[in-house]
Amino acid sequence: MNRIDSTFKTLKKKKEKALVGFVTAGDPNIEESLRIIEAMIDAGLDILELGVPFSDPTADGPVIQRSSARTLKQGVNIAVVFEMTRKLRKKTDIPIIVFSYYNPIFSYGISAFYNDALASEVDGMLVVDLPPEESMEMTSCWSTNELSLIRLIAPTTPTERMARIAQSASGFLYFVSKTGVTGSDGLDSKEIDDKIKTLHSITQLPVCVGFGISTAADVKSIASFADGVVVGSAFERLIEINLDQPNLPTILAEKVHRLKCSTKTTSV
Amino acid sequence: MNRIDSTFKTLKKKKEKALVGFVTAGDPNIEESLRIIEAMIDAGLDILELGVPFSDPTADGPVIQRSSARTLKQGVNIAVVFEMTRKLRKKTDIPIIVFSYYNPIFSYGISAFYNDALASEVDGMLVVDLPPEESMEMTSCWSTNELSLIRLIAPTTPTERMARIAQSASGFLYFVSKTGVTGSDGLDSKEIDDKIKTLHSITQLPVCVGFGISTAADVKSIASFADGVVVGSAFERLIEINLDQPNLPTILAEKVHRLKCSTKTTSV
Amino acid sequence: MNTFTIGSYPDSKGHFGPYGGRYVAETLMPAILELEEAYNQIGNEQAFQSEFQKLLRHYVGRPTPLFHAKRLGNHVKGASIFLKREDLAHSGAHKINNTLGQALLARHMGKQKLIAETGAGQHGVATATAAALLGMECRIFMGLEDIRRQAANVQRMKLLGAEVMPVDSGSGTLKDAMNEAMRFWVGAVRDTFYVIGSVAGPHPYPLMVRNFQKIIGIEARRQILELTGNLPNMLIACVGGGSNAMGLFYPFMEDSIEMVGVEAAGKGIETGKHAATLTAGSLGVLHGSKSYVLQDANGQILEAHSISAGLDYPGVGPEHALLKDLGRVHYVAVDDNQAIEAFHKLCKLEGIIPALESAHAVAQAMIEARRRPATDIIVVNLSGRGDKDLNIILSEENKGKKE
Amino acid sequence: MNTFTIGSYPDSKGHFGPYGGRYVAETLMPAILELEEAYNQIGNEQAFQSEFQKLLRHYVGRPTPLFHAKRLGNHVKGASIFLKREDLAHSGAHKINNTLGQALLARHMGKQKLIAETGAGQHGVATATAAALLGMECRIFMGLEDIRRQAANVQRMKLLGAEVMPVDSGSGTLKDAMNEAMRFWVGAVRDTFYVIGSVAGPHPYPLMVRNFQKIIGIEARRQILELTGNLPNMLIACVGGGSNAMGLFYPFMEDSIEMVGVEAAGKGIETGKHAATLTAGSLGVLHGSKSYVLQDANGQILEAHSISAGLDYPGVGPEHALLKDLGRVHYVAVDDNQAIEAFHKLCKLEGIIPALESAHAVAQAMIEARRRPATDIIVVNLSGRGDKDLNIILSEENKGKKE
Ligand SMILES: Cc1ncc(COP(=O)(O)O)c(C=O)c1O
Ligand SMILES: Cc1ncc(COP(=O)(O)O)c(C=O)c1O
Repeated sequence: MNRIDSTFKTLKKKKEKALVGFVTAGDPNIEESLRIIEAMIDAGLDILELGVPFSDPTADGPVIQRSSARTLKQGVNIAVVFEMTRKLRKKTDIPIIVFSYYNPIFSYGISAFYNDALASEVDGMLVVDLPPEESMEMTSCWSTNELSLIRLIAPTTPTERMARIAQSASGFLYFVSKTGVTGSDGLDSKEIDDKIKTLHSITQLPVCVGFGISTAADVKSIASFADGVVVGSAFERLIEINLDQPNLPTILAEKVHRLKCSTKTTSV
Repeated sequence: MNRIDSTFKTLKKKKEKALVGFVTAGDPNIEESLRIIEAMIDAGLDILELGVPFSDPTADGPVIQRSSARTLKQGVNIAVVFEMTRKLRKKTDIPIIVFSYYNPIFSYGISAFYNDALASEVDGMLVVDLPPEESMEMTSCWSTNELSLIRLIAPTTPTERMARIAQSASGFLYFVSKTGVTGSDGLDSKEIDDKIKTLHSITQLPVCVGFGISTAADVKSIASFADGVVVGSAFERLIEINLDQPNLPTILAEKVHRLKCSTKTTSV
Repeated sequence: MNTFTIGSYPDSKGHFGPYGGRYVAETLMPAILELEEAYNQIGNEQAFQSEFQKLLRHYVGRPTPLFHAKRLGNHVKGASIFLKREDLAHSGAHKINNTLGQALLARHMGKQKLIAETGAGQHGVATATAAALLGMECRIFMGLEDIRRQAANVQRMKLLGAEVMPVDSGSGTLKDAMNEAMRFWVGAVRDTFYVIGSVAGPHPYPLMVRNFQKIIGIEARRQILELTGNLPNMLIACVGGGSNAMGLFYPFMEDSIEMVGVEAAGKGIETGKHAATLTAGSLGVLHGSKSYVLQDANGQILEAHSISAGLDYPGVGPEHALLKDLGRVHYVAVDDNQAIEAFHKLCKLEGIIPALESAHAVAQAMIEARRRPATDIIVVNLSGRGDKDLNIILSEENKGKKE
Repeated sequence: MNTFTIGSYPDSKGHFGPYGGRYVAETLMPAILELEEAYNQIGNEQAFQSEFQKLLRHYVGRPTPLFHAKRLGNHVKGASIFLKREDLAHSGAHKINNTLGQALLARHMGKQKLIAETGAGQHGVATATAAALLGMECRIFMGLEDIRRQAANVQRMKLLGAEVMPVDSGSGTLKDAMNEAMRFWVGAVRDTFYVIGSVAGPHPYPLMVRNFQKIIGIEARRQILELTGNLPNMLIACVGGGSNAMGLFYPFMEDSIEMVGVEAAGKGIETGKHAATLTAGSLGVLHGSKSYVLQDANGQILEAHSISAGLDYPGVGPEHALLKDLGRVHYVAVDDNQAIEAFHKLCKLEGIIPALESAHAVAQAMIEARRRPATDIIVVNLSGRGDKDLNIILSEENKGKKE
């Protein structure tokens, strides 16, 4: 069983929901980024989503746009990200999902990417602008199912389409909490709850909810019905406003700790 | 016999050509203008051409444009010009020709203008933008031939048209020395001579030449074949550059004197 | 309503009843007579007409559309408004119809040099355009104040290869530019053709320019019949010198329909700061013809005032003077504010940015349409596009903000 | 020369061979699928087509003329050059053909809000125009740098009632504006229609925009046959995203004639400061479709460089990528200086001030015409007018003077 599946199984036993944390790889620089990620994992992060920066992040809000720009200046690219995951793998066993736009992957070369991802012990992929209609090109060389392809479901996705997407997904489903880019605010948990119910009726896959989740209260409310919550911009915002702080890892770890506590549904 | 005809007759006897002097009425102000004109007459001017200022003097060069603008500011209009001629008449018997664009005359009222011109002892009219084709409207109320209508002949006027124009003219013919506005320079006396010969073959009227005549040498050369020379911008330029001089009348008189000398063809 | 028998005016000397004629210095008379002869002869030749019509079609983009401005009509809850889209003509206004005609004629007469006066620069651009197309030399006279206000059009003329001659006499606006063009012409008349920009100037210009512009009305008449099966109830056009208005009106002259010419009331007729020559002027002679002019008690020409540089002229074509006297055309005046409002309305309701000149016609159209049933048809001449007026609108907005 | 069977591309998923497709976030997928369905259904209905064609005729001023630029042809002593005069289309470029089509479709789909990206502002103005005409709400995304460079078009959009949304991310140019428009759309997709300005973006945009623009080629084909009795030997159009080129080329696809797409070589391909995506780019995915893009070794999109804001884009429509591979269209690049020279030539020789984008096509036409006999015919798409570029030309002149 791969790391993602076993993580969800374990959490289920512990009556906890998954805290999925997104950071842009190499922000603010590669060493510090590794330290931050390790601290986050130590603080209880369940799944790591590691963002490959892209010059034109059309699905992202200003916070992640800026973190992408910062890391591009640091020379971060897919090779660097794989190097980071190899380093992280020496210290942790949590699932690592690489998040990217399609063009950097396409440019890297599709089979090279697949082989190097496996070699770097990456567990899953999320390609934000690669809908199922176009993903065959990428996955056709995926000779095993060691790499999960995390699929997005949007609030605008019709039920029938949800089902089709779920069929080709693995690992978990990522439900986008709202129409908008990453980091937008305003959550409607009632509406999300309804969608998650629909999704649970359609698929066995765990369903995580992301986009615009930033506070412990958000996490708590989502965790009450979803299998996991994804937090991204909130972490990146913390990095951004504390760029010059020596204790960035601690700051992020504290945040993870607080959010993680809210995923323990037994405490509701 | 009117003053214009007798002037030319007298000059002919004296073997002189007419010096016709143009000034804008009321330049630089009405009193000084009268003094200037009187001094010019005393210095030998044969015929006075008195300009009514117009807001849009399309046939005039910059010098007379500026003198028009100056006198308009002084409130000079046709009534003022007639007042001036009445005053001048008390002191001189030389022919006075009022020069105007048509609109001020038209605005004054055509018969009023005719009556007042006669009453003010004006001898002739020159309306620069009123060709023979349109002048019936103005002259139809001219019940006597006391007022001469001075006609222009241009270098572009074909011979046949010259003849037609000459037929409806009186006083003298005004031959425009060149295509261009008043005050342009560059005279071609050979060409002018030819035209004057043609005109003399067509009409009994004296022929004066104007436009761009400013020096004694110009006058001398033109006077050798024409019946008179018209000097305008040269006088106005003198007024303009000496606006603040107390002895403006003297300055103008000296110029008149010099030019008048050159009209005495016997001296050639 | 009077109808009017076309073809009877002007007479052979260029008189439209008591108006028109030729009031120019003798130096120009031969040139004007030569022009008249050439125009009467060449202008009616099949070869000339077919060359002219070809350029109108393939170069200018004629026929320009007649567009039913439904949202504007709905907005005033009144008559149907159709816009004759001269704004789509090459170089941005109706002016090009005339300049191509005159430039072609000049070439046929063997004159290779063109001069023209311009205010807003629209006629200057159109003349420079014709000159470039026909490979002729071109000089445009323009007041210093207008050069300042209309920088984009100055640049366009220069790009088209014309020499822009700054005129600093008078107030540095259109009237002064025309004065200076006439002065230059007097000196260069032998090889130079003066392209006058409206139905003004000495005969044969008012006749000739009207005839070059009447394509507007010929097309509009055919188009409205095609689109609606009916003739319009009313025609509306702005009147500066009056060429776009004559162009639209003339082919409808014998139809029993109302016509409205819209002058610029500037800051208001009562303020004296306007350009409403027919509405508030009097009989006079300016720039070669007799017509209404703005003048003082001594026959001195007054400066005109309008936010629209193309209407900012103290004279008007003699044919309009006659049409006013005959009651055939009704002349009204629309002020700066009304024009600006109509400008914005047309932008927002129809997606068309009109020239400020044309906005005067649109303003009047809104007034007229409001009074009439939806079954009535009003055809408005949208004489030009507003790109040239963007700076003026901007500075009006800034003024508005400051106040 | 390959000929090409039209109708076979794109496939049902929007693939032009290996290019095209739909690479967008899931939030947008349903909207794009809905759009495809609506376009396939409504777009082919008689009622929609007749409404669209009516607007093209009576509002846009179509057909635009096909003008024989004789002096330009004579100047290079070569082939006959005909210009397809999209510069005369309402709002100043071919862009309006497409925005009216999309805005009409949006209205049929019940969406009352339009958004669009713009670089030079031409597509923004065209979208704002369509929105005003149809009474729709409109937001235009535009980079801060472009807002600064293209002040007049910003003002035009505002006058037309659109809200201009300044984009300060990235280099503040077209690519960033498109990024931001997509971001906004993700958030507003339920009631908002994204009007993409070229044959780029996810399926069905490349197909739909080409179909809205193909009127250019349909007219040109009929016109050149009317005028000369022959088909042209060659078609030339500039290629930014590629919509004016596709519009011209498509209806000639099965004719055995040469086609040339002209990209912007900016300061020169070798300097890296260019926008020659097909000439010097590589396969990639940008803004929703797979095509050639300018990118670095890591798949990061590079900034494009061209004096012409409308060509200043690091992507290109997927159909062009296919046509390049097939050898059906030949793609070349023309640099800033060549474009400026062609701009001036067209001004001075034909009295037409072209858009700088179009000047690239004219530059190539001069090169091609020079090599060919006078009996050959070249049709050039004059995609827009140059009024928007006057400031750029001016500052180039000033630079020239300083150097
Ligand atoms: C667009 C436009 N409309 C109207 C006019 C006024 O001229 P006319 O009354 O001769 O049509 C002008 C003059 O520049 C103009 O540019
Ligand atoms: C006049 C003009 N031509 C060409 C273009 C380039 O776009 P496309 O390649 O889609 O025609 C633009 C884009 O703004 C434009 O404004």
